[in-house]
Amino acid sequence: MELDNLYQEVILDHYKRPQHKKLSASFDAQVHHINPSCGDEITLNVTLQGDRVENVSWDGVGCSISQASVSILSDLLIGKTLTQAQEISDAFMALMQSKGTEKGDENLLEDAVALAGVSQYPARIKCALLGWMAFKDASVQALSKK
Amino acid sequence: MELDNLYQEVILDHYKRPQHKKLSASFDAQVHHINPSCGDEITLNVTLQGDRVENVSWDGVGCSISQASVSILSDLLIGKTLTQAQEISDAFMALMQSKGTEKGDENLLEDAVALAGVSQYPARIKCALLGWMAFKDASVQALSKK
Amino acid sequence: MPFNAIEVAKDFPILSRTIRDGKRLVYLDSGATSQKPEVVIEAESNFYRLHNAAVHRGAHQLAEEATDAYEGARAIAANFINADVDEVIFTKGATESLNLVAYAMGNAVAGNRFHLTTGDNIVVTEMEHHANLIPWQQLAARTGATLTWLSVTPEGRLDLSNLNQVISEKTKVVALTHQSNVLGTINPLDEINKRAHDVGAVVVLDACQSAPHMPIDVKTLGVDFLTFSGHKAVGPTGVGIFWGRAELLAELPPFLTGGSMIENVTMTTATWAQAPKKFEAGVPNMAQAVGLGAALSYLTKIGMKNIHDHENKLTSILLNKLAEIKNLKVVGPTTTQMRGAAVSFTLGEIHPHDLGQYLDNQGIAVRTGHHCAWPLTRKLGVPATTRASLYLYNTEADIDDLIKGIVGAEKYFG
Amino acid sequence: MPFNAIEVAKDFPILSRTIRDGKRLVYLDSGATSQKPEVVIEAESNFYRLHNAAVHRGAHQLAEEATDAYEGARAIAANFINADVDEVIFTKGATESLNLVAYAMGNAVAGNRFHLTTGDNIVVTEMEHHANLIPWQQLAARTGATLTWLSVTPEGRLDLSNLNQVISEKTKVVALTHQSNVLGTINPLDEINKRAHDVGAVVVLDACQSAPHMPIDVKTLGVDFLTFSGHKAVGPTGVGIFWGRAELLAELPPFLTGGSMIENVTMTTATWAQAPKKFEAGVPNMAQAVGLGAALSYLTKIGMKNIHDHENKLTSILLNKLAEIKNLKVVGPTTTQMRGAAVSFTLGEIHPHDLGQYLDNQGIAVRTGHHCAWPLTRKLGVPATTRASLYLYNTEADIDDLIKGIVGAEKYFG
Ligand SMILES: Cc1ncc(COP(=O)(O)O)c(C=O)c1O
Ligand SMILES: Cc1ncc(COP(=O)(O)O)c(C=O)c1O
Repeated sequence: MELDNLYQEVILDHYKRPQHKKLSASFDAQVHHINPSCGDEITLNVTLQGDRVENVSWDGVGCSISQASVSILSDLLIGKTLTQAQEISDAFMALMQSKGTEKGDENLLEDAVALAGVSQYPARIKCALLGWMAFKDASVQALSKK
Repeated sequence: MELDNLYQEVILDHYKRPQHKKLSASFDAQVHHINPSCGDEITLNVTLQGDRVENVSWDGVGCSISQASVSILSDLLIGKTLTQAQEISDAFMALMQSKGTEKGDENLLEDAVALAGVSQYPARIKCALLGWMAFKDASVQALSKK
Repeated sequence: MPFNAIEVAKDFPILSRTIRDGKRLVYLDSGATSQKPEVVIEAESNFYRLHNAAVHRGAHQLAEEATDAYEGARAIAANFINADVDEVIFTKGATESLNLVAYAMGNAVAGNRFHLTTGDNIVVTEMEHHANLIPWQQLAARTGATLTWLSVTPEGRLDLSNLNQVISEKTKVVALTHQSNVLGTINPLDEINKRAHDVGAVVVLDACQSAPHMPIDVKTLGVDFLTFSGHKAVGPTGVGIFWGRAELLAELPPFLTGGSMIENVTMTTATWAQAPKKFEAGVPNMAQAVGLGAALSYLTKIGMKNIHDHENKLTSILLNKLAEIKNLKVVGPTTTQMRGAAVSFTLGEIHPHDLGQYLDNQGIAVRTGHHCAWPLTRKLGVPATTRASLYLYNTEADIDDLIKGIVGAEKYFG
Repeated sequence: MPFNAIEVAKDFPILSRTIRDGKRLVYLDSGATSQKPEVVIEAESNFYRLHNAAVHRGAHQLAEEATDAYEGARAIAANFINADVDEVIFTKGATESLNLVAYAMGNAVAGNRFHLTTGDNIVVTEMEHHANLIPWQQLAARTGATLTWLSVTPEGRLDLSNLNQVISEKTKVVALTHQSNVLGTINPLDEINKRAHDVGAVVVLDACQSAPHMPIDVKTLGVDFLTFSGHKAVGPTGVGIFWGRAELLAELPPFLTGGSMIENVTMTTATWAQAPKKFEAGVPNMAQAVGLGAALSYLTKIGMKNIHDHENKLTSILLNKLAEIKNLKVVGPTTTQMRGAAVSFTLGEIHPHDLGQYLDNQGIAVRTGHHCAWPLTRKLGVPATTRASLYLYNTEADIDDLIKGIVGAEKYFG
């Protein structure tokens, strides 16, 4: 297996220049998630506008995969409806579990398809999912507050 | 290994006609010992006269080895001084631990040498020692009461 | 492929060794521990030779492979009892599993459904193995709960006539064996489960003597927790299965604490991962879990129903032949109706230890004593018995040899 | 026979396999789990192939042989740490051992020297593995005792300046690691033992990272209880050693209850066998104990001093080479003075997980993360580190490959 499969250019770019990595002052829900096996941590804010994701911002420490993944997620989900966000999340989850057999739908997942290689490294899947789990948790909480 | 080595005629005789197997009405000490691995139990009474073993009597359930061993012990130790009893017990203990390399001193151990074969069956050594451990315990208790 | 015990026996290397100067090994002590087929021995060895690394912890290839092998074994075990994979926990054996659930209940604080206190009640039966009795005695002592039990009839069956008194509104847990390791009795679970659940108690099943010998489906069995040891199921020593309903495992506090079972840790506090990890502290018995996976795959391939039918047939033959020996008394059911292949008996005045020794001298391995169920054997008035227990690799020839041996012993000690 | 790591490595079959499409395996994760020599793998297999039976329970030849093998392994283990044979208990690993002593203390009733209650105190250190921290947190919570700790200096040493305050007249138990699995630091025991014993406390030593790597003599070490895991000492998974002073084991209540650890049992009460049996409930992890015996014999034959010297030499080389990498920071002592062969470090902004992945791609297995010592890594401000840990089969070539890998990773992620 080629390491470049895992560490695609897009990922290293997002890692070095993470998007939306600054917690917004206001939010509908804030969550803190941990990856107990490696100690990575993330705080993530979500603001909704009706059924639309108005803003996602975050802060945290973690490896390139976890940082890039949440950076990509923020770019991708801001502006989407919750239904679209759900669809994208499900597709991403499925991609992660594909053990390298899928490439991901670029129309739907955009930059996130760059993470397809992670599915071949079982120990890293949790890294890639950390932000997505946090978003899921936060959006449910934000919604329940409305 | 020949089974007859273990089950010598003398042992089967003592097993079928156990000596002193009837608890005396009076005693200086009475003990109850158990072999937890097989469930064998023995109650043993000791009466001392000065430093002499005046009487040993017992009751219990157990295999031929444990029953014969305590029967032989009773025959052997009644009338002996505590010092002699100790010497005999030590010799018997050593015989049991000899892994079949010793035959035992017949002058000292008399019928108990018939148990020499037990030392080749590690799981049975505890059977042969049950009565001897009980005697040791009881004689110490009896002595401490004097 | 029709079941053929003679062919099956060839899978087990130890069965071709000899005993006491050249005698054929007749192994009738599978109730204590079973023998292992070559595939199991090799699964464990291969793990060490090829994939050994700490599971769940490393980001390197060996760790990935080790994790795959370990989690693969969990999936096999789940499939074996028809459980969900996250409901299956690897322990070191049934004794640990039963202590796990008893200690974990002891750790439950007020408000938790497993919390026990004075006024609560624990129910066991008189035919329990020490492993499913003493942990509950200890839990009762620690919490102030009472310990009561279902008794055993002279025929070796559970006496259910006072079921509704023994299991009362106060009962929080009912712990019982699926099959007695002494009597062979298989206990009827439906009535007990119903009563237990009616009063809000959970049922803990000791499946040590059943899971290796018959098909088990936790989705239909009706109990809440279940355990068995790998070493009695043609698996390695040092590994067992503990199963619990997902919603109960979520509420049950952990037992052993340490690495890998945590979510977050500070100097003064810790929170827990979800099951199964919550109950698997430390670097696990990885090679043994993998070996157990191979064992359960092996049994599944042969077919648990085939194994059960084979044992039933042999048990029936054995019971019939034993009935012909005048001084011999079987302790436990004398037909194969709701009974397994552990057959205990007494032989006149001949002490089991002596009988066992004689049989051993013929190459026949049986177990003698109280079989770690001392209260039961005392109750039945037989402080020690001789037990022959059968498994998939036993044959009619083994039974013939046993009968010959018993008759020989009668002469020898007669 | 002079020590030769290249020759030693040939005893370990896994070390000749390749990683990630043909790369040589450079195994630097022995701190997590060690690899196994062929003699250990075969000792376990041979037990199953030739002698498998339930120990201490049967009167048949297999049971005798199994018991001999199992008790023989206990004698080897006793010899390995210079203990009396009845002081050595087989557990499933260090995590179980540490839970054993913590739970057993929790079982002690008033009057027993191990009884803990409100007002009593438990002392740990800030560098403990979760396995030697959470069980004590839990014991404190159960008994009302307080939990205090010795802190760690920025250099990665225990801060003993307030030893006499932390260990006070109220302290009943001091639990600490012999060698940190993160920092490599070896802790000075004499001063701690003395203070603990002066106030009447017992000292529990986590020797997971020391016993496999240096000579251990419990007669001179001065601690009261000690444990290590077999799998880190070239032994099988699923087995560990728990040692305690005879007079303390006699007073310590049992932990797991069940078969084989009893003296007498009724439906409501049980009394205990003497140590070691008191602490070994159930059919033991027999094959693993036998495998561990083979492992400790193997290590003894090579010589623990030789192993320690070899690791020291390699560690020194490694520390020197790491010091030359600009962005690299070793977390823990930077000389081999009172330190072992576990070396953790950070590499600039490159996350350990990424570094580990890069190294893995070169065939180099290291560990990354908090190493189950989260409070320590948080305290040191490095939530995750990369750890290379060495053992008897590692060579200078392994270190060269590691250094090359680190430099390569810097370029890759730079
Ligand atoms: C210092 C230390 N203590 C305790 C443990 C726990 O050992 P195990 O997981 O084998 O039970 C480990 C290893 O994981 C360790 O390194
Ligand atoms: C019915 C029953 N329960 C529990 C046990 C305990 O199993 P283990 O000793 O493997 O922990 C056994 C076997 O010894 C058993 O037969």
